[in-house]
Amino acid sequence: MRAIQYAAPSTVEDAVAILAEHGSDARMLAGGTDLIVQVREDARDTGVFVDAKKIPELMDLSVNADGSTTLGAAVPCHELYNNAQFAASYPAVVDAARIIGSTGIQGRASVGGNLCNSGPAGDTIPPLIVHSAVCNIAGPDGKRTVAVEDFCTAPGRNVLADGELLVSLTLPKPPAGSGSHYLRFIPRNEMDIAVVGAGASLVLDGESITAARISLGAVAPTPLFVQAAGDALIGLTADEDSFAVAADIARDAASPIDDMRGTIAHRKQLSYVLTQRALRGARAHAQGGSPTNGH
Amino acid sequence: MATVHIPTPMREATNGAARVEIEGATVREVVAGLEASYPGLGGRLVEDGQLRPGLSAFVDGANVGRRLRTRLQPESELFFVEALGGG
Amino acid sequence: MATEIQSGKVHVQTTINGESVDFLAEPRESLLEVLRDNLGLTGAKEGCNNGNCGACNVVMDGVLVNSCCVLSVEAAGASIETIEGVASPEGLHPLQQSFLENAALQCGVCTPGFIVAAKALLEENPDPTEYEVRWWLAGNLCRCTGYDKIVRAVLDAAERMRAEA
Amino acid sequence: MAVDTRVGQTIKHHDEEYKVIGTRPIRHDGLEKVTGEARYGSDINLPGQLHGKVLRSPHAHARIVSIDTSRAEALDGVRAVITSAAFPDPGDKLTGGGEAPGLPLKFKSANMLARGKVHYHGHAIAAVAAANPHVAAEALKLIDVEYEVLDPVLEVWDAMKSDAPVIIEDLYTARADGTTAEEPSNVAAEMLYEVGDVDAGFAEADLVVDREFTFGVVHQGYIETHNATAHWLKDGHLHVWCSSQGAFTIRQELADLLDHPITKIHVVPMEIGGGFGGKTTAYLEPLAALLSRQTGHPIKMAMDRADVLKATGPTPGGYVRVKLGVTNDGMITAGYANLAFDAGGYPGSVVGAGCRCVFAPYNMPNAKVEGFDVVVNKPKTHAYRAPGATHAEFASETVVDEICRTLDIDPVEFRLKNSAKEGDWQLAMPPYPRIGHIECMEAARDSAQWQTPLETAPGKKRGRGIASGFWFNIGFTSSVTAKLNSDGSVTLLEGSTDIGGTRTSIAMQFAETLGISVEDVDPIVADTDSVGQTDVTGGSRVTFATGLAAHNAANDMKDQIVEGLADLWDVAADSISHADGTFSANGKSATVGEAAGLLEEEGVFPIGKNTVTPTREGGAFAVHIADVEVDEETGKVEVLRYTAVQDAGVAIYPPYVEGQMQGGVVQGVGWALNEEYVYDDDGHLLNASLLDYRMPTALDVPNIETIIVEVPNPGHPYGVRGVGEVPIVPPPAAMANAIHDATGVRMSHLPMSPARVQAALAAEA
Repeated sequence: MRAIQYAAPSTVEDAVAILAEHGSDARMLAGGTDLIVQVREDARDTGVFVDAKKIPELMDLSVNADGSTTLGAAVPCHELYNNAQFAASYPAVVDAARIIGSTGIQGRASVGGNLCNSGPAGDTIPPLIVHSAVCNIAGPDGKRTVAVEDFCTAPGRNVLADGELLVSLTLPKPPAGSGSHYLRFIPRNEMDIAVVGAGASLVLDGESITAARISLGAVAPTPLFVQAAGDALIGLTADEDSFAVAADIARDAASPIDDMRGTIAHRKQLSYVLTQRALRGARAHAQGGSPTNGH
Repeated sequence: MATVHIPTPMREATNGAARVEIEGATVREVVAGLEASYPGLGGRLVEDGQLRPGLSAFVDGANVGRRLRTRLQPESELFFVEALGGG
Repeated sequence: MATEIQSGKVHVQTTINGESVDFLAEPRESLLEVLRDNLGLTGAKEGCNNGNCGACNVVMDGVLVNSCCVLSVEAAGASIETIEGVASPEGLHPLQQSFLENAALQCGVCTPGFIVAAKALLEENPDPTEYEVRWWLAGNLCRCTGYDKIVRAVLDAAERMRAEA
Repeated sequence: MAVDTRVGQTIKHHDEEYKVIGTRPIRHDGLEKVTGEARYGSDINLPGQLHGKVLRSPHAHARIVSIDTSRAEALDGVRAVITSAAFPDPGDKLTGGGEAPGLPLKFKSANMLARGKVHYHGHAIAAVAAANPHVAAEALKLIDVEYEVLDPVLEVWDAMKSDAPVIIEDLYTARADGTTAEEPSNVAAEMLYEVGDVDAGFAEADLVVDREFTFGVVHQGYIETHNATAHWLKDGHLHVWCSSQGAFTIRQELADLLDHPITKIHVVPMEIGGGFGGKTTAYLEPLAALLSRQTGHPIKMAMDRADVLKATGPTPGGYVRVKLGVTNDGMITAGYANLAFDAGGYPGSVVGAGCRCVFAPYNMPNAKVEGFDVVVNKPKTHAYRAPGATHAEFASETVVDEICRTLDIDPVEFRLKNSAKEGDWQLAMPPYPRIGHIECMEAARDSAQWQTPLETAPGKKRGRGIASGFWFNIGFTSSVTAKLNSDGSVTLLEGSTDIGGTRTSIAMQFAETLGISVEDVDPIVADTDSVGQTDVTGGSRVTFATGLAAHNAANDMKDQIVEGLADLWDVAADSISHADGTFSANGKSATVGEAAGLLEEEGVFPIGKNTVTPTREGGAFAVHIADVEVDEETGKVEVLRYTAVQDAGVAIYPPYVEGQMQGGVVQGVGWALNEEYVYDDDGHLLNASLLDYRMPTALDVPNIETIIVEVPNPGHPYGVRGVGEVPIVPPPAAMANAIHDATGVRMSHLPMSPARVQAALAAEA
């Protein structure tokens, strides 16, 4: 590994100052499970590691007065599924947190880190999108917010400018009657990168769908928000026929590539199948059950 | 007389015979006998007085490796087989 | 106050297996490298160096981590438990005893990681199902045993520990 | 209460009762391994040690135009840089010893550091010694190599074409008849095995099934990466500490490659973190030695995982065709097979063994098998657990299943009817000695899994498959030296690297023979200066051959004790009897421990020793049953239940026989479903990590039920057969047959990955 510098600021301001000073040579270090490995394997050239974990805002996990939740960018995955309130409100995010890497990875890896890594297959990104999460960004010019679906711009790239960091995510309070689910297809049952990932959220009024969001991972250069698939469900009954309609739209929206992890044909098929399964899971949640995170 | 089983690819030298009877008290003597009866055949089995690298001799079911001095019984059956490794 | 940017050799104070430990390390050195090469704690192994095999598992501030994915400097102020701290002066941990009795190791190179990971599991969930054991240990690769005897050993140890508790 | 590890049954076909053999002691090296104290190769650090790293080729096939190491040498902390020029000229010498003696040494030498040309992505180019691993890694980036990139040839079917680029310009096919081709090509060797009259056999057949199969490259996947530490002393003595399946093999290779006297080479086997055939040859040891000679310091080297996957010896991909003829009542009349395997960048694949295993479970009156060893631009392939047999028997056992389906014959009945048995001809080999395929098949038929109908589930595609497997057992040479201590305990020195508990299985045979408890034996894996010649740990040979040496050494010790007691008791040696560890004569008696005390006073310290090259190996059969569920929508295959049956001859150390079976099954399941090297068109290996080279996790497999069948090997005093390798052979075929049972689709490529299964299902629909 190349020689690096390390800093552990205790305030967002200090972090911004260091990031601004070192420009593209500096990156925030949250769980490190991507960043350390990427620099070690020459997949990223970062000279200054700015540890996020001493900054209170980045380690914050709390419910706000309006019922929304603030998720600090460096909160590790294992804290999410051990937090009953968070798990009940944002099941799709927890579905993802439970399947990223191994138990040991989940002890360090964070949702914010996964988002900033901006991989097309990042497991937490479709769940954040279906929960309409918003990124809270701080930088030399102050703060700004960006919807998660607009955050990633290309594989490994995002809207963060030099000097900016992701402080936290705001997840709106889920409406009554809502449910969500995320699942991915991997050849093994754990320890893999999604060949395709699918997240769905539903808001039900009885059997009728009043709102829906669907997002796919690993089928485009960035995690894909398939707005049309969710919109098509509004007003329909939450049943297999409706889910098939959404799944068709999701499959058409997917524009995957052939790579070592999957083929175009398989990924198209999986986009359809996983959308259906994500919707079934979301329905189960909305109806008070819990979906099987089947593999 | 020992019975020698001739590997298929080498049967051209024995006019197609799959088995031949050769006199010899040791594997080495049988190989010499083979060469005498079927010129050129011995040379495919033995190089510089040693069994060719990668070959093993089996005498009456026992893998005697490259030990050409192995003694034979009058009714012995002799095979030449590629040596194996393993994981 | 501006934050110090550390480079070169950094002095790190930490706690390992209950004892206060100081070491000097470059920020690029991983916790795994420091444990093995600076501190002589070679029980944690490098199998992949990217978080995919679990052979380097240690517990850091109560959380199971892959020490190959932790920078040495991040250990400052932390409390770290390694395989070397699992047995007590009185004897082996029930998991270690169970691994021996259940023949749950072959080459043994993944064994420290499995035991550290399984100990973290049983501290969180003293009565896991077979599925929960397999799920928790999915990040620990073993190429020799086919996992069967490892899973049985963990369940066996859990039972013993519950009986003793 | 402890969980009973005796999950499986043992079915004995013999009447022997043993005191130690067949018991389940705690392994001697277990404590160190559960506490993290065991010392593996990378766990040692020597005073003054430097660290070595290897520069590897970014191209699959290229000519090296120039290498400039000057910038790397100038980097602070760098102490030496070597290229292939550091190796002596191998000339026309052949390799000695080891697993595949007789190959040109120049190939092995060029595989250590590329000589003029790179043959695969990851081929070693240069090595650096530096103050720490990070500086060494930085130095690699400062080595300037100019390449002339050439077209790669990646698959055997392309490499065998007459217009294929020839990778090794002076490689002439070694033909099966002992002659050599006149034009160079990528085919290093051809082989031909034949028994009976194949044409006549096929003419008698009512049904002929002829199928082709292809295979991806797979890796052994041991968790410990390769490592070596070397110290070249100024007087020429070379000390090497390494992780190898054979310390003596490494010594021989170092002597060959470095042209250095074997007496000056001392190899210390460290604990080894898995091997499975992949650690039977040197990669880093010669480099560490040369860097040490150049710097005067000990050099420690360790591969990272990407190095391991790119540049060690995976097992071949390739092609197998199997054609079987049968009568309508299910008797095999003839078989033909054609196998072409990747040798990788240099000659020497495991195709010969594959040829000889392809029809091994069956009595084949007429069979013909052709094999081709083909050089391609991939890493030099190597043995992996029953090398070649898994490919070969995946093909033949799939064809057998198809025949059973077509003729509507029960697959167990078919196999019993056609099973090879004692006295049947083996392909190009002497007739089978006593073997246990029938006994294994009967045990499988009677197993809980086979007797329990597959549970159906609505909307789920489930199926059951069965397959046989065979693998040889090799003898080679093993040595044991055992010292009787004055308290009656025994220090046992043996030379076999212990990968899976063999220290104990060897000690158990010693203890059984001498009549002492296994806890009184302290087995030690000794270095090359401390024990007699011992060949590689491989070919399922250690418990068989080194165990035989231990048995013989115990008898040698027994004879010495008897001689000593005869002197002491003033009786004739032949009047002293030995039973249950007690020597008696004329009303006097002494246990081994008492005898040791008595003899100590006389100044007698017996040392039992033996070096043995066994000649009657015990090949082993296995029969496996797999139940699977196929997700039709995704193509993913889940293993629901699995039973492995295997003839162990006699299971010396049953928990570790079961462990070998279970571990082999899971490796086989990984091979069946997901493991493969993924290359791009330019020959770059894309998935050189444990993230993307997908080995099974604990969550991917169920418990593996085991049934040990004991049909003793007549060639061993305790009936031992090799057990380590054959359990990897049946899983892919058993899984493929189960997938067919579930879906009606026949898979013809390994691995049967979700994308492939889904595509096959879509094509069928």
